[in-house]
Amino acid sequence: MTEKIETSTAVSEAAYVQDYTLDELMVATLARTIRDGNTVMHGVASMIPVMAIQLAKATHAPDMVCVNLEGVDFRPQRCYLTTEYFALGEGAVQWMSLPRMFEHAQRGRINLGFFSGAQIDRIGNMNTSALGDYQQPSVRLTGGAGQAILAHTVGRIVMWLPRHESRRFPEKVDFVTFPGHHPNVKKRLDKIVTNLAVMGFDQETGYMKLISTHPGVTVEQVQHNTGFELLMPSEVPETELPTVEQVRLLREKIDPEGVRKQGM
Amino acid sequence: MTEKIETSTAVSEAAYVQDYTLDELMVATLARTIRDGNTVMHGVASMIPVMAIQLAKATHAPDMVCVNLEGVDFRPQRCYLTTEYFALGEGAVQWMSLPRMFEHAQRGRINLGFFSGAQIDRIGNMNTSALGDYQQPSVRLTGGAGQAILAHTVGRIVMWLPRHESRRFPEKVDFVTFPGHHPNVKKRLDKIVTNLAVMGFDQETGYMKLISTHPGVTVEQVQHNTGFELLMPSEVPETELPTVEQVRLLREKIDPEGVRKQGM
Amino acid sequence: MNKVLPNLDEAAALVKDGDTITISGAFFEQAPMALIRAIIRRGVKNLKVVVAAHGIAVDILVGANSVRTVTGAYVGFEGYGLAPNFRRAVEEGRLDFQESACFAIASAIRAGALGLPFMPLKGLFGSDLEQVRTEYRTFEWDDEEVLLVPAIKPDVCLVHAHRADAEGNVQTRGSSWDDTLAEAAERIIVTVEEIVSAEEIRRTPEFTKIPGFVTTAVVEAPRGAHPTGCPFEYDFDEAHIKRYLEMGKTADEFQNYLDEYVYGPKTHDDYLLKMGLAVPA
Amino acid sequence: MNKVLPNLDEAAALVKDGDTITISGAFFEQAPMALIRAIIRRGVKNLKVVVAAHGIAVDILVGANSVRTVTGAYVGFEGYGLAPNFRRAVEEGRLDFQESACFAIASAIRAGALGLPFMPLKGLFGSDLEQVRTEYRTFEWDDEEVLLVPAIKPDVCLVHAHRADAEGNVQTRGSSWDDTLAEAAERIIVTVEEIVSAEEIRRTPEFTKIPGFVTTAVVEAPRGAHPTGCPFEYDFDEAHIKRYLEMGKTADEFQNYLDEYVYGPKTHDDYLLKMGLAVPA
Repeated sequence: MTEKIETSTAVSEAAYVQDYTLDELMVATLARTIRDGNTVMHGVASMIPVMAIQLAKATHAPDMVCVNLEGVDFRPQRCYLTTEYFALGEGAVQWMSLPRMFEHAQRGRINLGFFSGAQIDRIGNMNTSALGDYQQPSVRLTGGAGQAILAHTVGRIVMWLPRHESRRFPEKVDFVTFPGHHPNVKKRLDKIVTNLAVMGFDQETGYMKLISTHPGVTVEQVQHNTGFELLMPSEVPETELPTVEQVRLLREKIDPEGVRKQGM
Repeated sequence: MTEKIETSTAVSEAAYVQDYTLDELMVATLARTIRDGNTVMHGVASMIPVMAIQLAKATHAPDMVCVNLEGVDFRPQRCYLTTEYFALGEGAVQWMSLPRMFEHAQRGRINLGFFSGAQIDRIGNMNTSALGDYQQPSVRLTGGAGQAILAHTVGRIVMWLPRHESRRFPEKVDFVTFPGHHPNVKKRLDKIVTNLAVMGFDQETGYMKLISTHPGVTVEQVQHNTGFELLMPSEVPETELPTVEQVRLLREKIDPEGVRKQGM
Repeated sequence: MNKVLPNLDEAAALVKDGDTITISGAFFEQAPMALIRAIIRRGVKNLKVVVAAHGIAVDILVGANSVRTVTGAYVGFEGYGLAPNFRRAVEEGRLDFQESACFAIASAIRAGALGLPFMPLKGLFGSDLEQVRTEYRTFEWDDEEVLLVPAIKPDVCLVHAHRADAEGNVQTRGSSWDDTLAEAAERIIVTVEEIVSAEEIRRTPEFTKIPGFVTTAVVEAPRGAHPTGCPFEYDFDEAHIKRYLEMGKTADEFQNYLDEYVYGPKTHDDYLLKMGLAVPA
Repeated sequence: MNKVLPNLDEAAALVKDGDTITISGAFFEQAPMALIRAIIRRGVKNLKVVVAAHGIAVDILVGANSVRTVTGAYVGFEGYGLAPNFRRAVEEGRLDFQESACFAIASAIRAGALGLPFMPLKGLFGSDLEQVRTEYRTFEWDDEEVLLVPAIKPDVCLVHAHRADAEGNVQTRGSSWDDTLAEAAERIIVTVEEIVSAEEIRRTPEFTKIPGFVTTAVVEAPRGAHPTGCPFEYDFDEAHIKRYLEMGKTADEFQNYLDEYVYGPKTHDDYLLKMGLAVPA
């Protein structure tokens, strides 16, 4: 199955909202990376992408289907601080399982996946394993779940990191849990959405490049909070704002309890 | 899971029946190869073993479980000339599927399987593929379904052949669909039940040996209808007769329509 | 995304000459027979049919000269007899039968469904099938010998199922490995007894076998498995199977079968009417 | 064959020092917590725990010094934080964590369930996990590189499920790969919310995940997943999870947790009473 060509955003005429919060901007920006018709997956502990998926489905991507560890095309009743939980299979058209989701990805049927990590470097390697020496870590993190495999099997990869700080964007990650530099992975890496900016990767060098800065954030601020030199286009636009409709859906329908703030 | 030790038949005190038919003797004899607690499978077009399984479950092996392509521990309402059919999954505790049944066997959880063929030779090779030259056969048979694999993965193998004739018992089969000579298979081969006799295999040589002749059948008749020399024990007993209870169950409960006669 | 096609002809048009196809069901159940009749009517040729064990679904395609090769482990009618067109075509050297064992074929299709180049399995050793299937490789892992069977990724998978919604979420009851068959293939064409609402599917996710993102097209075809049965819905038509086998005895007589039951009724509705199976309007 | 054991202590006695174990469920659902508490009470040591992704089920065993190695891909509490005992044990060099990726572990267990010595998969290349998991082998098939992961055949699989009959036919609702986990293992111990009649199981074969011929023992343990949830039956206990994480912050304080919630209540009934969860008599 070939992916649809990315269409110009359906909200270009819509009224943008000014009183959004940063988590809402991140959710809306991630939602826009989803193309209608995509089959999409998310990892564990992925509250922000789970909301972005619901938001995309409710707006510009009604034919998008999410496949997660619990089910296909879920309709959860509320948001949780866990994203591997049966409630995320509520209303699904089919129950899923951990191996089955990976098998669909390995067969090439998952077009887009959302991943995060504690560190990311200039070639897109991510670390979710351990800080410091791997054998004697200063912080033993959770581990990357399926990242090291899905990096090779999911069609397009969007990363989300709620804390854009230079220690989290080092020249080189302490441990490569998610491989960003591997030839098979490079062309899959699409965007990185943080609390400051949207970045991508130069397809020639594989190096991270700035795409847009969030409203009120300067290019210098982004570079200052990044531990390596970002590739800079000649002009850096501002990240598209959330629309009135996006924010309304998030606040009223998808996440009235405001779990998104804890998901950051 | 270790198999239970074969117990002395529970029907030794029971009254045997005299007015049985040959199909009933075959079903009863096959039923007696099933040990209580066994997990048992059968192939396609296996009407006689399917009845033997039901008969064993209703008599000496209540804790036997049959796993077939349709379900686990079925309770069919009637007998069919097909044994891969949803009606053989009726009343099952779980639905099965073709790959899943083979996987259980490969994991070593199927203790006993029933197989048949158009030809069988002295080392237990069976042919269900083609008569004559394989590339230009005089008769293209059905093929052996899963035999070539299950020969290696099912714990114990009982063969059933309703027509004991020398052309069906050649020195060497035209094509080895089911391997009887392979080192992994030899020790799995248990019994062969035909319309004339019960045979087994000598564990040293792998050659077929006579175990018992059916009532009214002489050793000479069996040898005459076998295309190679059978190993002969010094004494050949008569095959145990069906009991009154076995025949009653077959006629009244399991197969009142008499499908067993067409299954031969 | 709406996956519903209005009729079997449009579904059959998704099958091209020379395609590798797999087929749901077994001898007497859940074979997509209405779709297969539509494919034969379109005159599709040179199909490469891959099945573990099947009966009429393969035999009728062979008898209609739609098939170049069959890969399979059992083609027959169980207690009813051998497959007449299949055996005739093999015996006359007109059909290339790539014989294997059920689980080897299922494993090859599983590899296709998993996006892997091969699957390992135990068995086949000592059988002459090992000599015939030269594409299988033996492999040693520590001291254990296994067989590696290369993946099969069919162009098309034909499925008959109980029901689906418009988005192609397909449900079945009973035993089946339609999920694996479907996931291995590039184009998945599903006929169903009934198209139901998405809400109905969401009420019973435990029955969903093929999710919509895998399915290519869905067509409603009540009694679409006839003369095979549909698990827990209707039985196979034993009288018709016997008639098929009788008329299959010679190639000439089988042409009459095709004329009467395949080419004669131009649509599935015509077929149902002819067979006295039409659902009352 | 009757597989029912009268209580969790007899079930826990099937787990031996040094066993390799797998555990059903995930972070906040379907973890066999009542059984795990019984295992801890028995003082079982040196377990080798194999999980894809888990939380409290692994962390509590580590905190109770019952574990020698953990093989896993994610141990944590998602949005609630890191796994306190697990991270402390790794950071202090007391626990051997064999880190991998979910699907690699699931594939190793799948190989065990299939009776195969290994499974192939795509991925891991370019990750430092490839360097750490030296038992994985790369393999070329034609021009395609795959990873071969050796089979894992656990001694024991611990499962919590919705219901079972006395013969050990186990049913669940929702997502799970308990079938694979169970089939890979030698001994399969299942706790269920409710033991039901065989007739009830036969009415709903679509929910049966583990057949009786695979199951070793069944124990009825209502609310046996607490403080995790049971899909579509009851939610996880968020307040208790937070208390667990709070008391897990230091090793000393965690000892108080164990005293209060694991060693204190001598039986599952005592635990339910203490937690205000006892089913009315």
